[in-house]
Amino acid sequence: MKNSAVCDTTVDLAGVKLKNPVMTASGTFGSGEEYSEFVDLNRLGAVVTKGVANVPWPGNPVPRIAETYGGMMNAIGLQNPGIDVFCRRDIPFLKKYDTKIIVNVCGKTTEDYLEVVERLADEPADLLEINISCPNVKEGGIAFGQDPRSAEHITREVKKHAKQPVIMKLSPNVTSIAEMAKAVEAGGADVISLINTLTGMKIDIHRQTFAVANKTGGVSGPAIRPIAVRMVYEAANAVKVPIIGMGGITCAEDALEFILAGASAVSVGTASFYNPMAAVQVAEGIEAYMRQHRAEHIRDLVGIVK
Amino acid sequence: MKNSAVCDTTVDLAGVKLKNPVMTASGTFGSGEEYSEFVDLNRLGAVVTKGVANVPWPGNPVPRIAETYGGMMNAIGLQNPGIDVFCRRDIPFLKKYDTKIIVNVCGKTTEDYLEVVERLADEPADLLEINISCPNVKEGGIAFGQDPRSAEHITREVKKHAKQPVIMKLSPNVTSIAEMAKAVEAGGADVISLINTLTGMKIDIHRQTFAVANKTGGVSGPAIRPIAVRMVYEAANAVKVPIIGMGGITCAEDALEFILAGASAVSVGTASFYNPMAAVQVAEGIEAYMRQHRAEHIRDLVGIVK
Amino acid sequence: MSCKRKEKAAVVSQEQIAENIYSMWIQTEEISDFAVPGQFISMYTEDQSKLLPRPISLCEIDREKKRLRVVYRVTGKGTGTEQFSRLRPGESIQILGPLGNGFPMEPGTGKKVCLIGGGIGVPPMLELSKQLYAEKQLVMGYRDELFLTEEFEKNGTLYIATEDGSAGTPGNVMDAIAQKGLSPEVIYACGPAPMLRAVKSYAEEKHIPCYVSMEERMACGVGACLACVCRTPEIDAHSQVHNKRVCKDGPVFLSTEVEI
Amino acid sequence: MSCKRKEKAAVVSQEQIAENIYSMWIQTEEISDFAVPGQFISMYTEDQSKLLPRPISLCEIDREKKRLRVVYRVTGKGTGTEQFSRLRPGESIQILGPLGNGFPMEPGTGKKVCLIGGGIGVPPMLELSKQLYAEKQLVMGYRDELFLTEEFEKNGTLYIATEDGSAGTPGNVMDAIAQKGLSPEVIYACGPAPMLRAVKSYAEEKHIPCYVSMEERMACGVGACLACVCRTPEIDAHSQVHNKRVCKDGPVFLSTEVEI
Ligand SMILES: Cc1cc2nc3c(=O)[nH]c(=O)nc-3n(C[C@H](O)[C@H](O)[C@H](O)COP(=O)(O)OP(=O)(O)OC[C@H]3O[C@@H](n4cnc5c(N)ncnc54)[C@H](O)[C@@H]3O)c2cc1C
Ligand SMILES: Cc1cc2nc3c(=O)[nH]c(=O)nc-3n(C[C@H](O)[C@H](O)[C@H](O)COP(=O)(O)OP(=O)(O)OC[C@H]3O[C@@H](n4cnc5c(N)ncnc54)[C@H](O)[C@@H]3O)c2cc1C
Ligand SMILES: Cc1cc2nc3c(=O)[nH]c(=O)nc-3n(C[C@H](O)[C@H](O)[C@H](O)COP(=O)(O)O)c2cc1C
Ligand SMILES: Cc1cc2nc3c(=O)[nH]c(=O)nc-3n(C[C@H](O)[C@H](O)[C@H](O)COP(=O)(O)O)c2cc1C
Ligand code: FES
Ligand code: FES
Repeated sequence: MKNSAVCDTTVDLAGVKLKNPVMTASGTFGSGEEYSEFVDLNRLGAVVTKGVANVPWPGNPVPRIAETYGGMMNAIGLQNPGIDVFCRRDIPFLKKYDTKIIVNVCGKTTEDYLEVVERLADEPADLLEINISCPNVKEGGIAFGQDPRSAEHITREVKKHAKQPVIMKLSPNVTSIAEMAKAVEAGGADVISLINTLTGMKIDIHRQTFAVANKTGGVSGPAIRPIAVRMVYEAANAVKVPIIGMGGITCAEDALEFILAGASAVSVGTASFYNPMAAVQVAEGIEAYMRQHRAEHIRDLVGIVK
Repeated sequence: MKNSAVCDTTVDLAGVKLKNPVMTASGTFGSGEEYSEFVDLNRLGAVVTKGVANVPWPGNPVPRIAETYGGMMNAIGLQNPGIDVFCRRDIPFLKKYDTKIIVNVCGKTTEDYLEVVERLADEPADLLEINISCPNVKEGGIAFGQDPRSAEHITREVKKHAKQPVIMKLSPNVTSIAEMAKAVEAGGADVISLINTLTGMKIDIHRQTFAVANKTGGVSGPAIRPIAVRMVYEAANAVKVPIIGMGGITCAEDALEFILAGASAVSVGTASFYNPMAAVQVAEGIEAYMRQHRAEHIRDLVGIVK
Repeated sequence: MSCKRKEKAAVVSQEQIAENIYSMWIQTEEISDFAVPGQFISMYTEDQSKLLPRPISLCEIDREKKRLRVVYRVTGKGTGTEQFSRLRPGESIQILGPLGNGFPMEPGTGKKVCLIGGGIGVPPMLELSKQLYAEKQLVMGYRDELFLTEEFEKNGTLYIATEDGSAGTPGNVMDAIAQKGLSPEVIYACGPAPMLRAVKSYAEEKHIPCYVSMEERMACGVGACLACVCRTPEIDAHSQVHNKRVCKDGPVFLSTEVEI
Repeated sequence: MSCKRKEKAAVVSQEQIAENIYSMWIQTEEISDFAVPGQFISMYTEDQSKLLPRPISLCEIDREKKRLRVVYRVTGKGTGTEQFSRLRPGESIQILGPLGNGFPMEPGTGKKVCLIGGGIGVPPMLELSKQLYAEKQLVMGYRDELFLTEEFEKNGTLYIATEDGSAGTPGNVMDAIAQKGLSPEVIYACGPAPMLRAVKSYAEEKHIPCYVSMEERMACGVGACLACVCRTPEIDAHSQVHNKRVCKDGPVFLSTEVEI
């Protein structure tokens, strides 16, 4: 009896209906293809692609990553093939699956972002995620994500040009995440996702140098989870738009922390690297929890811990 | 030969000479007494006491702590016996040892801080560490530590009244640590210490409630080390005053990351809880590294990774 | 220097004695030399993601062989206690101890005493029942499955309460005390907060000295971090507020000293 | 669905074969069915603080018994490789594989080929030397202590170089090639960057096809994260920039395709 109830895991994000609240975090799942050898992409609520810019970006020099205690640090620097090849190759690949497509967009200037957004207008992307929080590029990215006014402004611009609903992805490297969430909501964001990585540094004391060539990198993985949960809670209590929570999710229990704190959906990032099945397992585990706690609809769990 | 060179581990912090750069992080070592059963306090550069206020503080309700991945979360809420009992009991205890005494000071208002600082003027405390970064109390604490102007102002006030040199302890929960470091330097800080804990949250999904009664708590331990190293690096490159680095130090290798990044001294916090000998081992390991790398003086290592 | 220390102890035996309840004997270097009933040890996992200790009471102390027995509950999947339960003889475990004050023996010596244990509060009463020289009534409360009852029977008169009524008095320890008409002169108790609350109010009503062993989350286990406090009606001399530290000032308190 | 998978493999044997160099045979379920020389596996520690894989090349592939051999260096104290070296037969290890492209066999088949290995780049040449049907000159460079030389001797003519001059040609693999007057038609090489750089320029000067196995830090091991790129002189079709992924497009590249 305990496990027999029907339960509805569907999530509505700005009118886009996901079969379940679990997606992949941008940059950790390529464009789905590499992991499709391990995971049935049809079982995911959505695939979020690696950030794509108007033109190809070479990214940062190597070493681009380092292991940290209970996590990792990356400074990939948003290497990407540019929007043209992306539309020609990666979107058609994802279209073969019964999952939503969320395209993560990066840029150096507002114009860069707008160019990508416009280019995507006639593509079968379901949602756009605007990355204003990448700590690993000199210009753009985080510069927009650490100042409420810039964040509001770019959101407004993107909204003017976007045909799809817009997710704004926030940086945790701020004094007040609530303020940032309010700013992008004021700018018209349909959905907010957080957190991107926390800026960190690792030093190789034997070689007396930085562990990644970029000096700093973004810390991700289970080590940062408590900070991410706190920020999702604060953001969810500051705005009305739905929140996609992420940061260190490795299993359903972790994901449920975010959901109970106020996230309508979740992303699995770093965990895929050591467990390619992680995202699918999270989706299954959430459903099991719903049955156990007799939650008919996933939204009955969202934000219930106050 | 490799290990025979003499090496000088002494550190000068605003005129106070520590025998080595290793101290205990405030709040993780009581007032030294409890751990004196395990550790020879004479082998530490300094003991930093638990935060003390003008009057006794009861702290927060329990549960006050939770385990997090690779770290912990605490919301002790600065329980302390007040400055009177502290001066009568804890300072005399520490005076028995050949180590420097750093008194960590907390308060709700500027006046609270000043009262404690003045009360300490004639006590044999070597340095004062002003905690403007505790995330676990409603008033005071972090409110001063998240706004550069408030931070500069309270630093200036404390400096006016303090007889001992003043360490300002910064919060990592800010957009720009460099800006905060510059603010307290402008206010007259003699030394800067960082990082205090990162605000986090943990949710007990089975009981559907917060894991600590205060809802949020401060995350510490090895999980946060890369963030701490990055902040120490940024602060060290923004100001001229010496920096005490901390956040997740468990062994000499960890401490050396901070020193190479620019810290003149380091504090061991959470690690003492599972390895009471941690601080002493860090001091020993730093000396071994100095011999191995033929560093005559510890300052030859400070900030050499640029 | 005191008797507390951190040691790597070898596992001598590991046995499951009830559903989710395990009994482990460990070989210490010196910790057992100083340990007394009611004290506990901090047990550490080998899992590098779990850094905090699991405080576990001493169930038996074998000074001669320098061994300690702990009886503990596995609280769930992926927990530290689950990891302990997988340890096999010959493997080792990091422990810190002996910690806390332990039960004061003097008040009960030669008297008619009740030792009351509930659930996972049962184990610490075993070593106390062995060491305390007194007329001992051992009142042990279980949900359903019994454990350690054979050992208790050797050390006093055993009264059992089970919530499901499968053995002894149906109900809790207070029901057993009432049903059996026990009238102790001194009480020692360990168990969940609701049980301790009931025992405390019974004892205070009857003006019986009552020692309770308290539980709270711990980080340091030695009194330094102030994580594990319990409320006290009076201002405490050490803290200067209405708080005592379970790990250092306790875990055993006179019932009138603490709020439960 | 492809042949890559994550498995828990049982350790069959573990042996130290030189200072800090270990050889381990593991029993796979299916990974060995698909593995080819020059591919690698991601090996995971049980240490919950270390989440990234350690990519390790396949040294031998035993399809019949479904076993793989890895030969790896312990790089320091407290490292993941040190943890691997403590695994004992019967224990298990999480692995992901087979990963990467492997050495192309066709170009060398029936030709006079040099297999060049340096340091910890020696092991992957062993399975290649076993499977490649060709006139094989095996040039292996060591700092001082030799390993795997007996195995190599069975699969071709072995030339040794040692930096300390204790065996074979004093110096590096290029010194051995010069001293022995080797003149291969095709080269396969694995080793540290300076060696690969020398081999690459030698091969390009002589217009010999040369396959090099590259190394870079990895997170995913499957081409998704873009951590492990190497520079390419031409724009790469997949990345659209001058980068190829070592884990997916490599680790083996034609020397002219990559900058070293
Ligand atoms: C003084 C004292 C004596 C104890 N004696 C025993 C005993 O003899 N046998 C026994 O089975 N249990 C005993 N407990 C309870 C035992 O400490 C917890 O059940 C255990 O810590 C849970 O750890 P876990 O790995 O199963 O759970 P996890 O959920 O993995 O624990 C996470 C963290 O929370 C802490 N924690 C969780 N539950 C508790 C709790 N109830 N009390 C204190 N900390 C907790 C853990 O120590 C750990 O730091 C005692 C507790 C105290 C304070
Ligand atoms: C395709 C490939 C094949 C390899 N084959 C072998 C082999 O057969 N035998 C062998 O001994 N070594 C091999 N290596 C190198 C091996 O991966 C590293 O020595 C090992 O990862 C170091 O891990 P650690 O636990 O010792 O060090 P740690 O310092 O604990 O490693 C920390 C992190 O850095 C990474 N890392 C450190 N050094 C390297 C490195 N040189 N290359 C890539 N990642 C590194 C680790 O994988 C880990 O994620 C290979 C590397 C690659 C890329
Ligand atoms: C290797 C790597 C690459 C990433 N690339 C991007 C990116 O292109 N765009 C983006 O918005 N976030 C990127 N991120 C951030 C993740 O999407 C995610 O926000 C973050 O890693 C926290 O989640 P996790 O702890 O589950 O990984 C990247 C993260 C990693 C580890
Ligand atoms: C239980 C606990 C109590 C703390 N109390 C204080 C305090 O009273 N004053 C203060 O400035 N910092 C306090 N801190 C912060 C530490 O001093 C230190 O800045 C932080 O824990 C990071 O270092 P760590 O990771 O080594 O623990 C406390 C930390 C912990 C874990
Ligand atoms: S656990 Fe630290 S004071 Fe009790
Ligand atoms: S390791 Fe992720 S792309 Fe190669």
